Amino acid sequence: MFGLDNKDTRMLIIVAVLTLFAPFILNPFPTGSAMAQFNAGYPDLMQRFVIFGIFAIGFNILFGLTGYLSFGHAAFLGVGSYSAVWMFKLLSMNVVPAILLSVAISGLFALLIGFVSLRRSGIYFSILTLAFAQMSFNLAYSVLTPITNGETGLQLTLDDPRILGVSATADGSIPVTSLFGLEMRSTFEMVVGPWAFQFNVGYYLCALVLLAAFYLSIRIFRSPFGMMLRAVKSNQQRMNYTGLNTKPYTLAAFVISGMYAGLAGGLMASMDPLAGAERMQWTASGEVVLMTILGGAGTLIGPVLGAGFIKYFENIFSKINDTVLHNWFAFMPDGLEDFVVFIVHPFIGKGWHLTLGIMFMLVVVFLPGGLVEGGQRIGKWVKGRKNKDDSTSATKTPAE
Amino acid sequence: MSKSDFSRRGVLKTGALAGTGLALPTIFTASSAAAFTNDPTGSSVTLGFNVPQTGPYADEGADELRAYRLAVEHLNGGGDGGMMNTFSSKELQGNGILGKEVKFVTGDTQTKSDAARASAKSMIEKDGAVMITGGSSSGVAIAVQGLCQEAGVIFMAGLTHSNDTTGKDKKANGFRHFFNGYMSAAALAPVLKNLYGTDRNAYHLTADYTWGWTQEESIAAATEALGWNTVEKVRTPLAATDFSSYIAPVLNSGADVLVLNHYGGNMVNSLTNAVQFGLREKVVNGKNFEIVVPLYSRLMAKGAGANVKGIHGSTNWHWSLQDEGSQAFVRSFGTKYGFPPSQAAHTVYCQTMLYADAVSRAGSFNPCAVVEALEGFEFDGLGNGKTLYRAEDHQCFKDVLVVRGKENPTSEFDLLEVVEVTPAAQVTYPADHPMFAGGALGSCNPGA
Amino acid sequence: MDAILLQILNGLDKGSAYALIALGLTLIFGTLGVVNFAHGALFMIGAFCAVTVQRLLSLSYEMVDESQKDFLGNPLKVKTPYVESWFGPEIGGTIIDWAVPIAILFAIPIMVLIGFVMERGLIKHFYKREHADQILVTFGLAIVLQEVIKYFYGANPIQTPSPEALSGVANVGALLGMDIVYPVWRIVYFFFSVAVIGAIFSFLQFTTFGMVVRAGMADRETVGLLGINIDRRFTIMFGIAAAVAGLAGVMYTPINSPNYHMGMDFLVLSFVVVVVGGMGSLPGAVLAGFLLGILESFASMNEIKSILPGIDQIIIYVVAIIILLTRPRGLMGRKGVMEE
Amino acid sequence: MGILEVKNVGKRFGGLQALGDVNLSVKENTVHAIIGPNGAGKSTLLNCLVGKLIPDTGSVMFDGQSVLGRKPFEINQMGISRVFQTPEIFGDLSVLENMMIPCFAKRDGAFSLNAISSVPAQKDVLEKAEAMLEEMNMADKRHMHSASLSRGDKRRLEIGMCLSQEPRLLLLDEPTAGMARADTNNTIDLLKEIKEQRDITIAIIEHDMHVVFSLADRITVLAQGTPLVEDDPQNIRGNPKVREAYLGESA
Repeated sequence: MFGLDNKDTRMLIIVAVLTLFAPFILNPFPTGSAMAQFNAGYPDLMQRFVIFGIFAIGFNILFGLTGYLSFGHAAFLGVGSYSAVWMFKLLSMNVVPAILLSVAISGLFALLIGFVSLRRSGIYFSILTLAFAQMSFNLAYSVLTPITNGETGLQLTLDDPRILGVSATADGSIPVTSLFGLEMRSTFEMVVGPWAFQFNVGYYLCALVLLAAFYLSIRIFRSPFGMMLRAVKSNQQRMNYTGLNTKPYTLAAFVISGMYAGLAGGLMASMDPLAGAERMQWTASGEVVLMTILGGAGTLIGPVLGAGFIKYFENIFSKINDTVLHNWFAFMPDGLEDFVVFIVHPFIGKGWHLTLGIMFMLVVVFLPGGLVEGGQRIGKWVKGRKNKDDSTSATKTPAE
Repeated sequence: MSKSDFSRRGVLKTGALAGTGLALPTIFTASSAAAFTNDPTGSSVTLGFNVPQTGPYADEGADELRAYRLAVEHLNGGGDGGMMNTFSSKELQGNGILGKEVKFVTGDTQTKSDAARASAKSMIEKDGAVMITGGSSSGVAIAVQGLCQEAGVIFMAGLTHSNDTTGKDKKANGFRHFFNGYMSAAALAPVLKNLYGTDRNAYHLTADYTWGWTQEESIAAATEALGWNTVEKVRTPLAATDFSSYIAPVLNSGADVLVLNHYGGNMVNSLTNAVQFGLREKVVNGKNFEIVVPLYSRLMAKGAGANVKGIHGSTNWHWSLQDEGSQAFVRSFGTKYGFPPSQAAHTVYCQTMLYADAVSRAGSFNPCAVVEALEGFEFDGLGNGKTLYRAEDHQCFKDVLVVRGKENPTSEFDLLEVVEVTPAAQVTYPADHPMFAGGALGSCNPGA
Repeated sequence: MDAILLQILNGLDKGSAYALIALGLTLIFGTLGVVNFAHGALFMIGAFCAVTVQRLLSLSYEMVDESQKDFLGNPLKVKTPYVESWFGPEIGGTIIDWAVPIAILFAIPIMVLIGFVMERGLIKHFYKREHADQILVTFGLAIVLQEVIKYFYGANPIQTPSPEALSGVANVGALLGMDIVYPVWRIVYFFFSVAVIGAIFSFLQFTTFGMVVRAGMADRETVGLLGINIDRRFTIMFGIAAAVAGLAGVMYTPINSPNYHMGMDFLVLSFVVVVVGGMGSLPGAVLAGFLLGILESFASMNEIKSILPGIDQIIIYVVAIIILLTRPRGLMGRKGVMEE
Repeated sequence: MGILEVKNVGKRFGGLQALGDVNLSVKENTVHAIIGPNGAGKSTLLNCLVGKLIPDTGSVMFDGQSVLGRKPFEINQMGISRVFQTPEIFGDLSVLENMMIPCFAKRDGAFSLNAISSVPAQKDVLEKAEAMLEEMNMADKRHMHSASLSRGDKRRLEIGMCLSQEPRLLLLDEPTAGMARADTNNTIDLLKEIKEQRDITIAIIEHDMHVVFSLADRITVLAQGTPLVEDDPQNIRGNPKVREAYLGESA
């Protein structure tokens, strides 16, 4: 289907089902129950899941296929966001031109930086991209404030021109982002018993874009171009002596992944029209590296998983405070309760960085293939057991 | 097709009506149930405390959280009531807000505008918070204030000192209790004049981002009005850790006053470096060289240790104040946590009380009603003397403290001493002052 | 003229910190071939060794003094450090005052131990893995280390002053008949760095151990074939590199109050220094450290900033980009190191 | 006029004259071996032919066109394929994929942004690659990870990859270095087969005299950066100068 083989089609369908039913899947616990803390099915976080998924998918096209480790990809996301917000400020609140512009501008920016950085490889390439991104961040935070609004981040105001729209709505507010009138923030609520599920227009736009981006990345992975990129990673010398020019291949991969980052940035600004300079900081670039590796670099679905994982941590784990902990463990005797809270305390709430760092090290050390490898190992283990019990069990290919 | 932008609490009620079991999908209309975002319909109301828990301001964030917990305890009738007893408005009864128990959720801003907005959004969308408060930097405060305006909830700013928060970036749904760069300058100028005279040459080192610029502008304007000459204004990168290369040129610049428009880690390092270079012992033009840190923070001063001795600056509040409100607050905070509160803790405690009081007076959680109740509200007993929440820009006008690093501290908390309490009248500026020009409050947004 | 000399001096002073950190990083890269993103964290831990020593020395017992009141109006608990009660206030006070230099003695074994544990426990499993994996795992380690420090010491900077005798300023221009004052401790730091760098170089140059390590840096396999256990020596080198980073951190504390993220602040910068100097070149790292220190100092002069706004924000990166594009092996790197 | 004409090529590295004044003419459809002791400049010469090095003096013409100043991939696209001393293949890719890449390079040129169509849809390339694997007797290994092949198989694969580009000149850099005798003989047989069945010119740098004399139509002996002598194999065998300079020490 869609020009994909069966395995890829199955994966695309799985991703489609997961994203389209995310409001259900991410809200497994009834509202108001103690476990509701772990629900992630609210619009902002769901949007972040898919937006960072797109970012990581794009990053993976560069890193996973060619092996070039860019430490400056956040710069493209930032540039995309700034472009989109400027579009909202100057043209209209429609997200389509904003997203198109952000993809185009970050593509150009990536072309420029990639052209220079790709003259080197290995760690030199990493340092070059890092240097460019840090320059962008430092300048955006300070001297470029007229364009970026520096520390605060670029945001909409009541006196923006918006030539195809209105500067302010009738009741004196800043208009909201929309897709031809369909407001991004509109949320449809569905209440089933004690559960409440939220269906947000913005989320579904992001989800559809994610599916398109994911589909495109499958096509790229399975195309001759994708094969060439893997060949670049494998042996550049052989590439050169096989009559293939590696430069345009790596540059094309760099620009494509830069455009993915710009797309993510544009979507982010469309969901929440503010572009902060921190989006471009090297630690933000590091974050997408972490996502990709955590999920499994070079695999199709890994980066999406990694992105979801890290964003879940950032948004859910960081909100668990001691009060919440005490509530959870209230059933225990007092002394034990305090002890358990004391033990768990450093790892949750403000300690979420620590937990993330530990998990990350564990993954790099024990699961170089990331969560996908973990899944495959479990799959194999289960299969092995099954085969023991029942030799006729159907073989299931683990999701790549 | 109907929509509701940020309403969850309202939904719950409908959900309950629909009953358990397999209910029909309830598509919800804004007009029928909720008049505003996150209308608390149950027996409790949720507030969102959004403070930096990771990153360089994590300690200030932690102190803010302590104050928030204390405020919630007091609002719900626990503890000794703290400043609720000294507050001039007597609406709060210790039975929650409007009889609803106060609950709270916390989040991590990471001192990044993006992360702060994400955190605030989750509080609004997921936890049903009806008010967001907190923050320890202006960039974050402005970003979250913008978000709250769009979402239709009230934002009670925490520690934010930039003129822009209630200047060009002011919002109808946002309120600031903390003072700002202009007020620092207005409070400091007369003191500086008394101490150092009118014939001075000032050298500014300024953190190169919006807050630094507005403060530099304010201080330069105020000191130039005294007759001081501004020798040089040098911008320093936010990421700088060693300021020696910026301090070194001061030595031979002919300046006799160094103004450090830095905050947080920048302030600690630039001050430490300045003292290292012997600036405090230096004599220029026959006058003792002086250093001024316009925005002081005790938590940060601790990092600079003995280097703060004798150096002047301004602060929003200090625990050594002897008025009834301050004493009550220090007592309940100190008893609970074992050390005195910081100015960040104080301002967020006040903000929580002010919000709760405004809701009680308005009789509604509706943001527009709260805005109306807060606008032009005059109060006393919260540690800063008589205070006005000005309607035009949602800025509090109150006394500003000029403080000095103490020469002989008696304890690790006793780092600053209050030199002067500059009365509110002296730091008040017209709402259309050029330094605050360029934005509009807009109208209050109840969301939904 | 004075201003320029002062900036050169300042550049050397800044550069000495960069050189020390980059030296350790290069030792690790050159010997083990490992790109260590946790090196900044080692620097930070060194700084917190000083904080810990200061705290240990100031451990106090409390006595209630009825005549004074604390902030709640209760009788003040006066703290007296044990060392003061043991050695008398004068000697005790001096011991506390000299906490940072004393911390050097404390930091060396601690840092070497941390280095050993890190190398044996983690890094050694990554010799054969890709550089990307090394970067990632050490980056994860750096996050963990700084979060642990934050958990125990908080996020705010902690002041650790230099001894009274070594604070203040000295007029270094007096010899030249000029008036150039400079903080004493920074001069101490500079000479300390030079001494450490000198010690490392002579160690590598004049001892058998050093010769083997240098040979190993040049050609690990051959040395291994000679039947020399190079791995054990490399472990020791890792310990030494950690100690160098730690010492740089200890001595840095009076210059800037240490905080938990100071390592990350230096991380990117130290990599730029190493790359500019040439991956794997020790003299290159030192040279580049001083060079970048001086360039940074000049870039922060207002005269230069008025021509190129914001240059001080990006100077380090601009230099890195120019060097990498025109001379990828760095100032003094051997050709071919990591060029493919 | 040979297909490859090297005229007066010199190359200096610092104080070392690696190549003095090399003249070489490789005739079309012959196997031309370049031999010489270590340090004679064989590899330098080869690198000058494929664009890795640019000689200081002289000219290198391939089929009437200069190759100097061109990048390796451009020279390859002109019709020169190179086999390395240690097999250079795409270790992370399967054997079939390895074989497809040169076919794509032949069909689409040095760069093609063929990012949407899928690999299996490229029927022509697939067929060609399969056929070449068949020819190399490697069809049964087509789905193997190429890094796990034996050294001999890697060599076969690399040669197959070069052949699938239908080059006019095949350069072999000590193709049997480090190989066991059996693998060496297999490689010799393979090269003989290639020579007989294809319109191809082969230039081979080799240490192993057994290989050289089994294959070469013409031999150039290089010593200290200059050609000592160029002649037919039987004459080389008997040439005392060559014996002295080269064979003597290896015998």
